[in-house]
Amino acid sequence: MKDGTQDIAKDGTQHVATDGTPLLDVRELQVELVTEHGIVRAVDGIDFTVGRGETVTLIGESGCGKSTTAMALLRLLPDGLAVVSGSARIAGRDTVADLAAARAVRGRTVSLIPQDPMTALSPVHTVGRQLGDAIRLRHPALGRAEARARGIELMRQVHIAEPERRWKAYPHEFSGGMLQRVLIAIALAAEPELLVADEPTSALDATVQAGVLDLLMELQERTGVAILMITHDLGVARIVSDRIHVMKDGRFVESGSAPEIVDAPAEPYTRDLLASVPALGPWDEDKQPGPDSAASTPKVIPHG
Amino acid sequence: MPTYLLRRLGQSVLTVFLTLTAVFLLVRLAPGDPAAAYAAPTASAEELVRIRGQFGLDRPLLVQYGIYLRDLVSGDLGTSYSFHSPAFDVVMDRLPYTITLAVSAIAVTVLVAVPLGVWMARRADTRRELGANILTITGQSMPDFWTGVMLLTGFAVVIPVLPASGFTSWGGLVLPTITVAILQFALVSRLVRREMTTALAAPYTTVARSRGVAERALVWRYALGNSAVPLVTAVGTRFAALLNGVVVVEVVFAWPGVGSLVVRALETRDYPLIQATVLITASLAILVQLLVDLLYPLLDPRVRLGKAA
Amino acid sequence: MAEPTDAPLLAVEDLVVEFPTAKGPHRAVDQVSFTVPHGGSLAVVGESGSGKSTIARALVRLLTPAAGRILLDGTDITRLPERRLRPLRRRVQMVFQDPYGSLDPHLTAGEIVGEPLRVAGTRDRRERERRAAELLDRVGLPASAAARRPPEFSGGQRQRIGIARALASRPDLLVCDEATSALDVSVQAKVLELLRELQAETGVAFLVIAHNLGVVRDLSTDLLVLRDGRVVETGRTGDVLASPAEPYTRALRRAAIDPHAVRGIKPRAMLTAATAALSAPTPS
Amino acid sequence: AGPTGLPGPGTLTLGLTRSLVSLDNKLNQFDAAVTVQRAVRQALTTLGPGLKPRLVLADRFEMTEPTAWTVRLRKGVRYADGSPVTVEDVDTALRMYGKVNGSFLLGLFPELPEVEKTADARTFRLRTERPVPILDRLMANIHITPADANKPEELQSGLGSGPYRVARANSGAGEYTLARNPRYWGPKPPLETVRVRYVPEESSRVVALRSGELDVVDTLSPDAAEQLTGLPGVSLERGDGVRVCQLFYNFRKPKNHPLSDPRVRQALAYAIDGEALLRDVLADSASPLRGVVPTNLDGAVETGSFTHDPARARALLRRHGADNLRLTFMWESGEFAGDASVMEAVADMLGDVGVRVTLKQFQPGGDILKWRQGRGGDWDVIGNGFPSPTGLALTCLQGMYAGTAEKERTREAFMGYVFPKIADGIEEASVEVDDAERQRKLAAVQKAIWDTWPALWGFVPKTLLARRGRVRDVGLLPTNSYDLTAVHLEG
Amino acid sequence: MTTAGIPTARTGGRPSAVTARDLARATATRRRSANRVKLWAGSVCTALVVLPILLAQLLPLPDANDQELGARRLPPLTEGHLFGTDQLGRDLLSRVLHGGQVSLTVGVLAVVVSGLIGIAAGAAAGYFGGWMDAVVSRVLEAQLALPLLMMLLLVVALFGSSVTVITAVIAVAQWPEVARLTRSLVLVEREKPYVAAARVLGLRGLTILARHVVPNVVRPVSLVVLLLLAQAVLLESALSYLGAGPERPFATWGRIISDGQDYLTTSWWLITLPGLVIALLVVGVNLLGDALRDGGGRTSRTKAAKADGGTA
Ligand SMILES: Nc1ncnc2c1ncn2[C@@H]1O[C@H](COP(=O)(O)OP(=O)(O)OP(=O)(O)O)[C@@H](O)[C@H]1O
Ligand SMILES: Nc1ncnc2c1ncn2[C@@H]1O[C@H](COP(=O)(O)OP(=O)(O)OP(=O)(O)O)[C@@H](O)[C@H]1O
Ligand SMILES: [Mg+2]
Ligand SMILES: [Mg+2]
Repeated sequence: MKDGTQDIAKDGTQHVATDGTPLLDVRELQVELVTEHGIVRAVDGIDFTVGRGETVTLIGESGCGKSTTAMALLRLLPDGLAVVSGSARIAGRDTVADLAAARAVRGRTVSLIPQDPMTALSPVHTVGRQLGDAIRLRHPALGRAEARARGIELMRQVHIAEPERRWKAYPHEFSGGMLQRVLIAIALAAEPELLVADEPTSALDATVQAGVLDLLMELQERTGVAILMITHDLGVARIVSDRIHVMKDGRFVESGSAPEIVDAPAEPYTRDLLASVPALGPWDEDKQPGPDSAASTPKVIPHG
Repeated sequence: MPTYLLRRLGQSVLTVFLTLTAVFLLVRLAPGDPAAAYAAPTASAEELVRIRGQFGLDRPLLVQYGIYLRDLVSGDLGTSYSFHSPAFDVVMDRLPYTITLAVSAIAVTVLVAVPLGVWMARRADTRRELGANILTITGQSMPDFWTGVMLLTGFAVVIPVLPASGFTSWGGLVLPTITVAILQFALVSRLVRREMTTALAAPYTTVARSRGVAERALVWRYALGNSAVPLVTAVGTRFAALLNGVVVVEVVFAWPGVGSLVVRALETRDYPLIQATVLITASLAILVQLLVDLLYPLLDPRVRLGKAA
Repeated sequence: MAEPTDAPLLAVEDLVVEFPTAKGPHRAVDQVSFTVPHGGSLAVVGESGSGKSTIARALVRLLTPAAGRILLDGTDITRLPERRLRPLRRRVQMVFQDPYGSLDPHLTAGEIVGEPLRVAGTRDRRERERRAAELLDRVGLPASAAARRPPEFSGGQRQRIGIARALASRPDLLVCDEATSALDVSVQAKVLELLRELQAETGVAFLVIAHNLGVVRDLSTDLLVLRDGRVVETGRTGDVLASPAEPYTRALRRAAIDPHAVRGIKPRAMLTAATAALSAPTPS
Repeated sequence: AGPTGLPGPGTLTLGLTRSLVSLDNKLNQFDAAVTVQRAVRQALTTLGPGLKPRLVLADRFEMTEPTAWTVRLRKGVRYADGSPVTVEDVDTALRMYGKVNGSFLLGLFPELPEVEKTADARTFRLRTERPVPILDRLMANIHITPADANKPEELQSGLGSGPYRVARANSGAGEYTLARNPRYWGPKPPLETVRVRYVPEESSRVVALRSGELDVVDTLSPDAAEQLTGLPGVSLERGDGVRVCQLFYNFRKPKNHPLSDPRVRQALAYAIDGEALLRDVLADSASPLRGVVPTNLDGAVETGSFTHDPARARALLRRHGADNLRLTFMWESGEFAGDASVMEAVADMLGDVGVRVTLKQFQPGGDILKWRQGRGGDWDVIGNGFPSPTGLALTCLQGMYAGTAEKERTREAFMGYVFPKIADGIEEASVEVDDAERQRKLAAVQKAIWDTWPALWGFVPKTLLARRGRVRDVGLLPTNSYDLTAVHLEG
Repeated sequence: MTTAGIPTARTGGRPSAVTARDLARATATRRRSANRVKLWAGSVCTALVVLPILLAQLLPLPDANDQELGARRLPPLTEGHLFGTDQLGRDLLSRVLHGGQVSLTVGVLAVVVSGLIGIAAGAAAGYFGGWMDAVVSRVLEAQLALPLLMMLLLVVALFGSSVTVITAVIAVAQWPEVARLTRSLVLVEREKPYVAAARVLGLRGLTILARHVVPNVVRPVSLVVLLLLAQAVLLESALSYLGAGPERPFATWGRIISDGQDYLTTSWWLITLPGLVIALLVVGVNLLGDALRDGGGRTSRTKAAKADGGTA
């Protein structure tokens, strides 16, 4: 789809696409939640941008406001709960100020990959139906059969084996990893320019996590989609991001390129976070020249 | 699945059988004498004895029960004392009315209470929702007799647009239907509200919204689809209960349903008629519940038959 | 308390657990054998669905195995009826994965921790309260915690209550079924620290279940790798992690992303390798 | 029927209070049903205005001997299917009625007559063992049906010789549609169709009448009558009925019980404010009882009346050592209109003279018969209604006061009322062939009964019927029925 | 959760963008105020009915059974009769209040009994499953399949219509509602890890049920039980209507209503006013129940809802 974005520099500092405006431009975003126990400021004035083809990660411990940020961008926080101020321009339209803009970008310019794949799909509708809905929203002219063909193609793209059979399956018949892939397929159905991935792997076990992340990166390579990644796992952040913003209590405490943040954290909070990751210690493959051998193994293998 | 069905059917048949046995015993243990209810108050003791003999009530209880079962197996539900015709026929004369009223009342309930519940879920905690809530509760808590007669007076006398009683035309169905439905509105709309509130707050709704699904589809497809099981359970239970008839409403609207029939049969101690009515309506009600059970897997693919959720 | 004999604290022999499904019985645990010595610690790792929790549940007899034996200090508890099992239950305790669901929300922390004491026959309420306070203190909760109820605690704190409850029975073996996987990294680190201290102090044996290799590293001396209900590899934890012998174990090891080990910008190859190895067909 | 269920111009719609199970009367004791039953099935005679017998299928019905009546069938009478009404049919009908167990009608007959054929095919004699001077009235209750279709049970088929035939019937629901019988032997009835509906709830019947959906509703309660009075388009008909409602004493009390003393029974009666009950509780829908049976019955006489004098009641009770009485009153729901209110009001009145009353209400189908017979439990006063569908004082007296020691052995004497002299008196009157003599004997025995103070209080409910204005000539009889062939519709 | 509940007055000093209007429209505010309204309205409605009933003897009212045939069926607000008089000239308000004592007693007792039976049967069925569940479920099914009123009439016919029997009969009519709900809640509850934890500790089944499971379901169940109170009163009126009410001249609400039915079109107050009193009580109790439920325990409610569907 977006060919022009393929030329993104691998240099993490460059975050502006060739046309000069970032895809996502967040300024002074502040989210206040009106709860029963008073007003909670979940996001406290953050600024960041995501350029085309870039991966930007928000990292921080549970409850620091990562998901709230993502939801606020898409105006998905219930009106009765959140008061959002500041601005968030997606492809030039401010979704904070303009509900219509938010509606227009949802499912078209931006897609969300939700935090918990197990609860993100309606349990009483088939996967095919939910994927088909997403496709037909993007391409209203498509008939049922065409949408199905396209959906099956998408499922194949996210490495779901036997997509024809699975089209009629219900979410509970899938494993967590597969569901996450379905959700990615649904997100891709929108042919988005920006993917908001809210902890796409924390509900999954480590082995499945690798597959999902791999898939996301593969997609980015192929389509040049920009990704706003949200995670509390430094390992994940390190491996997929161009830039990382470390979040604490609704504010950024540290921002920088992925290697900077992980290899040389400046803030004690970041260092704490890093220290909490249980060390695995060295192993025999560390001594080897690198994972080149692994990279040569066939990439597309049915998983799940 | 077939084994499950067979087992459920077997259990249901057993339930009907035990139910019937209980009724058989209870009506005979309760004070009152079918012969006395049948005969004129001036009837002589001798005559009463003859009548009891004619009804077969002079035999030991166990023998009566045996005969009853034997006849039952051969499809004979006995002859009604007061109608002097096969009890089965008497019930069948009335059953269509009961089913008509039950179906239409449930249909109206669903058509009104579901949208109302959805509306309440979306307007949760507003003053208007509170108003609707109070209104439905009040409707439910006024005696049904009162509701019926008020509707009658309103729509058959003050603004005479509907017939007052009986089922002489389809218009005659309107008022009894509304009266029965009013009793269910509060319950069903509150259930829908509760379910919809949960479903609308569920992650899959938010996620669906995030991919641009229209609000209307969110509500009617996603949220309602996920509320189907409890809704169908509640509606199915109500429907099953309505198949026993709604005595007061039947009386008020001169609706010849089985509810007033069974009460009348009790007043005349018409044992065969009581037993036939119970057998037929209980079988129907149990069948409805079985169907509802069988429906679950279609409404929610996670439910597997024979497994408690 | 049974005195150490030559027999291990726990011996599992050819354990088989099956679940009935629509398509016939599903064998979730298949011929698994292992032992845990007194004061020892064994970790069971494997990907999701490999049968780890099933083993744990069989050990505490929340499930009855289809075949095989579970010997606790030489006593076969595999098929003991609940009545005979009850006196032995206190010796094997469990810390559950879900810190939110595993505590009865309507009891106070003090009552929860005191419950095993009641089971053990401590009739005196004051005595129970005193012991509960001790235990809560031991797991690092303030004295005021005893009167509060679970919903008022954070996940990490709740997991501590769960640990205190398990300890109250003075168990010989503590089964930790993913006791920290619901917690975020910083909290997880603290709970792991607590478990380590407890073992050092009380000498309780551990059976640690995890899918995160990092978690087991400090907590166990021995490691057992499970795949599709079968044991793939066993050995000393350090050895297995440092040089896994089996391809599957290698793949697991590779899938664990260690931020310290990542080099370069977006090294996708690291992920690809892990994915590929794990998806290889199961030897069956 | 239109959308609002309004009947068409040629259709009369009746709303009955009770479900009509069949159009036969072998067991049915429900008076208003007679209207419909007789439109389909006819008897030899019927009771006309003034409760006088009138000829129907017979054109001659005469007592030719003390124990035999000569009857001749009207020429050309036939059933709806065209077949003629024969003597054989009458004979079979009598035998079939005789075989019914527990029939109320049978109880009215001292004995069933035998049919004795004569040379003339249309003429026969009804012969009895002992004189039955009222046979012409009694025979009004025997419906004649083709012999081979007759059975000793209520007939479900609707074949009869009446002006109407059954076009549609749902006996389970109590709904019938009657159409004109094209072969009717008599003059063509004015109504095209008669629809019979079962509307059990009074408020609904009233609403349906007001909305024009029902044309006639019978057996109204006082309150409903009050409501309908003065409404445009609705007219009320009322008249004295043939039913007597009494608060009857229990005559099975031990000798030393205060209620065994007629003076105590009389004293209690002074406590009852009958006027207030009639005016306020029964809303003028009943007349005071001035005898031991309704005084409009043939042969009934006024024997006295109930007076209200609480002070006297109190004094008398004290004098006869019956102060601080505790009485149990029982009745069956629906025994008479306003039953519960009457009983509650009476209890209150007795309370005012120091008598404490416990009320015991029975449900239909319940055990009241057992209690009445003294097998259920102890009671003192029963609220009871007793009808006289023959319009004769005699049958009423026989039913209530003719208890004998022999009958009482099986507890069949009415409330244990056994006074041999009275029973003999009634018996004598019943076989008295001479009219004047019979009336004299009846009067004497009624006086004697009154002096035993059998009831605490009594009244005669009026027959009450409401009709739409377009319905004309509903000649409501004291028996609470009317002749459908006389009714016609206007406009 | 470490930062849960960041207070408004957090340091950093960025101005809050929450306007008064936002605050007023916020779900939390609305829920709180709706709850307050429900609590108030509920208490007022309930008190309006319950207090006068409790104080009936102390209020300056004519005796409930004092007849005055001359002053029958007076409309409300005449001759010092606030609610008017009934068909025998008795003061309707006094009858409603005194009758309320019996009706409320019957209602409360019936509801307590049905609650106890329902919770015990439902909990046992849900927790132990197997034949216990089969039996309870079939009984529930059977009771739904039987004509309720006929069965009640039969039982009353069998045992007489004393207040005790009426109470028992209503309890029997109502326990299925409680049992069904309890069962479905327990089915969810017993799968929760804390139940497994209790088993691992060595508690016996009954202890777990009584100490852990039942206390956790009793709250949502008790709310339903609360709502049944109103139904019990109406059921008593249905029984009275069919003539199986408590013995006369006891003035229960059911009796008043059923006696008033004959006069509905001429003397509307005889049945409308007692009906409204019942409605007021029902609305009050419902609102109170809503307010109490919304005050907490929301999670158990949503889960219960799901379980309800899957199993009932
Ligand atoms: N519906 C809500 N009501 C009240 N507070 C909320 C609500 N949703 C979020 N919060 C609060 O907002 C803050 C940020 O929550 P958020 O979900 O964005 O955290 P997060 O960083 O995504 O955490 P996690 O890693 O657990 O997903 C938290 O303090 C949380 O308690
Ligand atoms: N109650 C059950 N009924 C049927 N199958 C079950 C049941 N519980 C577990 N299984 C199956 O048994 C296998 C092992 O499950 P188990 O929960 O032990 O895995 P696990 O290793 O603990 O996974 P996780 O890391 O996800 O907790 C899985 O395939 C699972 O689907
Ligand atoms: Mg989050
Ligand atoms: Mg597990």
